[in-house]
Amino acid sequence: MTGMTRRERIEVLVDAPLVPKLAALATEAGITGHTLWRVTGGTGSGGIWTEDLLSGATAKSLFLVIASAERADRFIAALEPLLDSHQLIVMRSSVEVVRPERF
Amino acid sequence: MTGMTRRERIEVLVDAPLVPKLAALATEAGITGHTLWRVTGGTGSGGIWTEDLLSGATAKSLFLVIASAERADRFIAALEPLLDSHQLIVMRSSVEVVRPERF
Amino acid sequence: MTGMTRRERIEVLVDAPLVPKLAALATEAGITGHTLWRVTGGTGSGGIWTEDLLSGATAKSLFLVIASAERADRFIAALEPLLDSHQLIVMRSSVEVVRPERF
Amino acid sequence: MFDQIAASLLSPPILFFALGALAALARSDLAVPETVAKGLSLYLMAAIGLKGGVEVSRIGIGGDLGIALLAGFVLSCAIPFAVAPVLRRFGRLDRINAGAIAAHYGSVSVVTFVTANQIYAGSGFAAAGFMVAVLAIMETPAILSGLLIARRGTGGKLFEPRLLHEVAFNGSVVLLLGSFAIGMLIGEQGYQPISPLFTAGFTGVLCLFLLDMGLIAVRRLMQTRALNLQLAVLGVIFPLANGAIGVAAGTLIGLDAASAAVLGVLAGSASYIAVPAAMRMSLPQADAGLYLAMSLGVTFPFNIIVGIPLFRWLAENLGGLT
Amino acid sequence: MFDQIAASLLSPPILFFALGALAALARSDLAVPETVAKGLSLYLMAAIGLKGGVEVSRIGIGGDLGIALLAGFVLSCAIPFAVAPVLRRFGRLDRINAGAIAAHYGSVSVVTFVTANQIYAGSGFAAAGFMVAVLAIMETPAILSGLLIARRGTGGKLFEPRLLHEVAFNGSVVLLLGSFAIGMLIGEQGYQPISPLFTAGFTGVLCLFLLDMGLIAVRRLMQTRALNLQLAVLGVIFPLANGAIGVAAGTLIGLDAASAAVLGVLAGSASYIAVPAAMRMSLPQADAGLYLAMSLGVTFPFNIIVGIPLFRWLAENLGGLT
Amino acid sequence: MFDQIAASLLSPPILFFALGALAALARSDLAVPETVAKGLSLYLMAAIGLKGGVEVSRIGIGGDLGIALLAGFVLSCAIPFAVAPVLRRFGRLDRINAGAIAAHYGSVSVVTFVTANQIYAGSGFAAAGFMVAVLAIMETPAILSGLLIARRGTGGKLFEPRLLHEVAFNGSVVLLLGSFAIGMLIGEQGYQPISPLFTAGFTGVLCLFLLDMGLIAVRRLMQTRALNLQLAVLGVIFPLANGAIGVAAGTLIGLDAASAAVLGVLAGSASYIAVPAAMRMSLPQADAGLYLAMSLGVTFPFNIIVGIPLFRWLAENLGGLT
Ligand SMILES: Nc1ncnc2c1ncn2[C@@H]1O[C@H](COP(=O)(O)O)[C@@H](O)[C@H]1O
Ligand SMILES: Nc1ncnc2c1ncn2[C@@H]1O[C@H](COP(=O)(O)O)[C@@H](O)[C@H]1O
Ligand SMILES: Nc1ncnc2c1ncn2[C@@H]1O[C@H](COP(=O)(O)O)[C@@H](O)[C@H]1O
Ligand code: NA
Ligand code: NA
Ligand code: NA
Repeated sequence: MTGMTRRERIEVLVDAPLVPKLAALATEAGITGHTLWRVTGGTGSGGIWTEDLLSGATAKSLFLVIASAERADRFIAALEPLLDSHQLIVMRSSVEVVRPERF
Repeated sequence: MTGMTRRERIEVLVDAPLVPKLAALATEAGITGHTLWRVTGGTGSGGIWTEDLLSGATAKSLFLVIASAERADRFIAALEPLLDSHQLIVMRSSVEVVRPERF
Repeated sequence: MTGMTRRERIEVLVDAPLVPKLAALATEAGITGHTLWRVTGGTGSGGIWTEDLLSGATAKSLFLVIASAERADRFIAALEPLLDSHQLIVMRSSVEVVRPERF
Repeated sequence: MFDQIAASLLSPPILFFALGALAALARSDLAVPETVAKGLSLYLMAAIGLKGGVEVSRIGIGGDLGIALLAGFVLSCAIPFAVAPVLRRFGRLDRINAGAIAAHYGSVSVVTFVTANQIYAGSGFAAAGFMVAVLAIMETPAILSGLLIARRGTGGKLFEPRLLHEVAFNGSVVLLLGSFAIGMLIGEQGYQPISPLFTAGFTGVLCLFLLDMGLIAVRRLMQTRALNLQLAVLGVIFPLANGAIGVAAGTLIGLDAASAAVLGVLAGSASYIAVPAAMRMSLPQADAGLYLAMSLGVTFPFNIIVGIPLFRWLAENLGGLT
Repeated sequence: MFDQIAASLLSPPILFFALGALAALARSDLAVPETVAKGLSLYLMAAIGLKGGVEVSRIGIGGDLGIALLAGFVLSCAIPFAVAPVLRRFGRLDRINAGAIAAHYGSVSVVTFVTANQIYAGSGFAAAGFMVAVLAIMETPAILSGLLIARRGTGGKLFEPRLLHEVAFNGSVVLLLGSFAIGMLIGEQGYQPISPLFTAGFTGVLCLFLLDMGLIAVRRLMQTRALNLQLAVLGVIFPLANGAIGVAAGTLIGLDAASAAVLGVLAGSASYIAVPAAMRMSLPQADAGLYLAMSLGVTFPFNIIVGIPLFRWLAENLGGLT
Repeated sequence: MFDQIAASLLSPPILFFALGALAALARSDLAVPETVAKGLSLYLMAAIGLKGGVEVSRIGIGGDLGIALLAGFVLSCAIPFAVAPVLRRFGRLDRINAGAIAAHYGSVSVVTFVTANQIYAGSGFAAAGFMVAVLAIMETPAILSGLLIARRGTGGKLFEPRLLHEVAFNGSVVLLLGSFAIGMLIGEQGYQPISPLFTAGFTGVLCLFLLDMGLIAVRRLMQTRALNLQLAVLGVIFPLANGAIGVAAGTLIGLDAASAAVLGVLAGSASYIAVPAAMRMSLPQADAGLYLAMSLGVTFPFNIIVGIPLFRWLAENLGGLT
C-alpha cells in the first residue's frame, strides 16, 4: 500500500439531538474532526423506527471518527457511561489512511 | 481497547423494495436488529443510476447488520441464492463493539 | 465463511462537484463500479460544515469502491496528487465479498 | 387531429415537459429534488381525486360509474395477457420480463391521466368526474395478471399475502380514492376554502411536475442499456393499440366522448409509480432498467405528445358513428 | 356540541386527517416525504404568525394581550407540575419519564392550534389575532418545568446553558413570533401581495399536512411497545382536564369566548415538535417512544376530533355564565 | 434614496430576510430543509422566466434586447478582470483564489434580481421583461474569465470540454431561458391558467426563500474562518462599483431607468448558485469557504438591503442627466 498508515475508525449510531454532545466528547478526547450522515430506519430491541424530521427527536445519524488508537481509546472510554442512557451503538475497526498526521 | 468484543459487520447494497425481505432473512438468522441508509447513486455493470423516489423501484439502500460470526454465517448463507436475482452486493468485515450481548 | 473472498474497500469523502473526476480515476484504475451516499455534516480543520444543496459547492459525498488489492493500489496512487488540493479523506480496509469476480 | 396536436403541444404543461426533455438531451444538470417531485405528485393525486369527487357530488353518480369501473377493471386485468405474448415473440423476452412489462401496460399512468384531463377540459371537452375512480381501480389489478404470466408453470405460490395487500392499499390508490371520497362528502361548498390550492394552483404545479418528468424520461432513456429497437417500437404500438381498445370500450358502454377518450388514455398509458416497485419486490429477477425505459422513456412521452390528442380525435369520431 | 363535532368532522382538514389515519391503519405505504412535511409546517407557522400580526395591526393590541400572555406562560409552567404526579402514581412511571411527558403537556401543539383556528373562524367564531403570540409563549417554558421535575433531588445542575438558549430561540418560537412581528409591521396593506400564498392557500396546505399527521400519529401508535392502557387513558384525560382549565382561565381573565376556547386548545394540546427534541437532548434516559406515542398518537387525534369542538362548547357556555 | 431604503426595508420579502438573519445570529435552530429550498429556487426561476417571456410577447422585443444582451455578456466577461487585481493586491490573495472569487462577481445572483424586480415593480418602477434573458446570459461567461485569470501562465489547458458544456447548459441558465421562451410562446392568454401559481403565489414564496437566505448568509458568515477585514470590505466595494458601472452602461445604451437599475443590480450582484459548483469542480484548490462567505455572506445581504434602492436612485438620477 502506497504510504498508508493505520488509524482507528469509530462509528456511533446516535439520535440526532445528541450529536453535539458526541462531538464535544470527541473534541475532549483530542479528535479534530468527524463526519455525519443520516440513517433512514432500522430495527432493534425498541422496535422498528423510520426517519423523523418533524420532531427530530428520534432521527438517527451515523457519526464517523478517524483517530489514533490512543485517542480512540479515550473517546470510547468517554462514551461508556452514555451507552445505555443514550442508546448508542458503537463500532470500532482499523483503516489505513493517507496523511495520517491529520487524525 | 476498553472491553470491546469482536463481532461481524455485514453490509448489503439492496434495492429499496427488497429491504423487507432482507430484514426477514436477518431475523430468521437470529439477528435482532439492522440499520438502513439511503445511497444516492452509483455505477456498475448495469450502468449509472441515481436516486429514484418517484417509482421507488430502483432506489437503493445500505443495509447494515452487526452480528456474531455464527449468525453472520447463517445470514450470508441465506443470501446466497438471492445474490444474482436480487443484484445484491454483500460485504463482511470485523468490528469491535461494546455491549456485545446485544448482537 | 461460506465462500467469501478478500477485497479492498476504499472510502473517499469528497465534495459533490468532484465526484465525476473521482469516478473517472476509478475507471482508469480498472474499477468497474462505485456507490455514493450523501453525508450531511461534519467538522474538520476547515471548521463546521453542513449540507449545502443550494450552491452544491460544498455538499460532500462518501464514495465507496470495492476492488482487488492491485486495483485499489492503483486508484489510491492516482488520488495522491489530489489529496490536498481536493481536500479528500481516504480510508482503506479489507472486506470479504461474495461473487469476487465482480470487483 | 393535427390541429389538436398543435394546440396541445402549445399548452404550458407540454411545453415544460419538452423543456425538461431538451435539458436532459443537452445533458444539462437541471434537476428537481426527488422529495419535491414526490411531494408534487401527492398534491396532484389529492387534487384530481378531490375534483372528481366534488363533480360527482354535483352531478350525481349516474348509472355510468358502475359500468365504467367494471370496464376499467377488466382492461387492467386483461391487457397484460394481450401484451405479454407480443413481448415474448416480437420482443424476444423471457417469461419473467414479459410478465413484468405487461403489468406496467395493464396499469395506468396518473400523470398522463392528469395531463389529458387538463388539456381536454381546457378546450371544453371535460370527462366525467368519476373517471378518477376508474383511474384508481385500474392501477393495481394488472400487477396480479403480470405475476400470473411470469409465474405460471413454475409451481411456486403465485402471490405472497404481502403483495395482495400492496395491490389493495397501494399509496396512490388510497390517496386517489380517499380524496375522491372526501370530495363527494364535502361537495362544492366544502370545497370552496381549499379550491385556491387545489384548483387555481393545479396547472402551474402540473407544469413543474412535467418539467421533472421530461428530465426523468429522457435520462432514463439515455441511461438504459437493455432497450433495443423492437422493444422501443412496442413502446409505441402498445399505447396505440390499448388506447384504441379503451376508446372503443368506452364508446360501446355508452360513455360520453370525453370520458371514452380518457378511458383510452388510461388503457394506453403505462404505470411508473405503483407497478415498478411492486415488480421489483415480487419479480426481482426482471430487469428494472427495461420496464422503466419502456414505460417512462418511450410510452409516457408518446402519450403526452401524440396519444392525448389522438384518443380525443378517435373518441369524437367513434362517438359520431354510434 | 354534537352538531359542532359533526360539522368539524366534515371539514376538509379533518377528513384528510382521517384519511391518513385510515391509510396507516390499513398499513398502506402512503407517505409524505419528511422534508416536504417539514416545509409545510414552516409554511403553516409563518402563515399563522403573519395573520395574527396583521389582525393585531388592524384592531390594536388591546389590554387583553398582556394578561393572555401571562396566563399562557403560567399554564405552560404549571401544567407539568399538575400532570407529573398523576403520571407517577396512576401511570406508574419513574421520575424521569414523568418529567419528560409532563413537559409535552405543558407545551402546545402548533397544528392543533392552527386546525382549531381554521375550524372556529370558518364558522364565525374567530379568536383574537394575538393568540398566536400566546401560542409562541407557551411552547418552551414547560421544558424547564419538566426538567425540574425529572432532576429535582438528583443534585446535578438543573439546566445546561445550551438548553436555556434552545428554550428561548427554538425554531418554531422564532418563526411564530417573527412572522407575528412582520405581520404587525406590514399591516393589511403590506400583506396584500403575499396573501394569495399565505391566506388563500392555507386551508389546502393544512389538508395535506393533516394527511401526513394522520399517517404519523397512527403509525406511531402501532409501532410503540411502551404504551399501556393506563397511559393511553391519561392521554385522553390530560387534554380534557388541561383544556377545561385553559377555557376557564381564558374566561376568567375576560377573553372573548373564541379566544378562551383557543386558550383551552393550547392548554389541552401536547407538543410534538419543540419538546421531544429538547427532551431527547436533555433527558436521553427518558423513553422517546413513550412521550411521542402519548402526545402524537393519543392526545393529538383526540384534540383534533373531540377537543376542538368540545372546548368551543365549553367556552360558549362558560361565557354565558359570567 | 433613504425613503426608498426605508420603504424597501419594510417590504415583506426583506423583513423575512431580516428574520432569517436575526434567527441565525441568535443561533436559533430554525432551518428550511435543503431540498425544499432547492424546490423554491426552481419555482422562482421558472416564474421569473415565464413572466419575462409573457411580457415580451405582449410588448414585442424591441431593439433594446440585442444591445442589452450584449452589454450583459460583456459585463459578465469583463468584471472578473477588473476585480481580480484588486483581490490580489488589496485582498492579498493568490491567483487561484482571486480568479475564483472574480468569477462570482462577474456572474449574477438570481435571487437578488428577483427581489429587485419585485420591489421595483411593487412601486411602479418595472423593468423590461427581457431583462430575464440578460440575467441568464450573464450567469456563466464569468466562469471562463475566472478560469483564465487563475490559470494564465500555468501552461495547462484552460478549459475542460465538460466545463464549457456546464457553462452553456447550466441548470439555471436552461430553466431561465427555457421558461422565458415558453412565456413568449404562450403569451398572456396561455399564461392565464398558470398565473395563480406563478404570479399570485410569487411574493409569498419569495418571502419563504429569503427567510432561508437570511439563515444561510449569516451562518455562512459565522462559520467562515478565512474571511478577513480586507475581503469583507471588498465584498461591499465590488457591488457598489460594479453596480454603478452597470447602471451607467444601461443608461448609456438607452435602457429605461428601471431596466438600467436592474442591469446595475445584475452587475453588482455575485453568484452563489451557478459559479460555486463550477469553481469547486474546476479550481478545487480555491477556498470554497472564502468565495461563499464573500458572495453569500457579505455581498448578497448588502445588495438586498442597500444595493437595490441605491441602484434605483442612481438610475433615476443618471437618467435625468441624459
Ligand atoms: N444488530 C444490529 N445491527 C445493526 N444495527 C442495529 C442492530 N441492533 C440495533 N441496531 C440499530 O440500533 C437501533 C437501536 O437499537 P435498540 O436500542 O436495540 O432498539 C436500531 O433501531 C437499529 O437501527
Ligand atoms: N466495485 C464496486 N464498488 C462499489 N459499489 C459497486 C461496485 N460495483 C457495483 N457497485 C454498486 O452496485 C450497483 C449494482 O451493480 P451492478 O449490478 O454491477 O450494476 C452499482 O450501481 C453500484 O452502486
Ligand atoms: N478525524 C476525522 N474523522 C472523520 N471525519 C473527518 C475527520 N477529520 C475531518 N473529517 C471530515 O473531513 C472534512 C474536511 O476536513 P478538513 O479538511 O480537516 O476541514 C470535515 O468537514 C469532516 O467531515
Ligand atoms: Na394501461
Ligand atoms: Na398544553
Ligand atoms: Na455581477
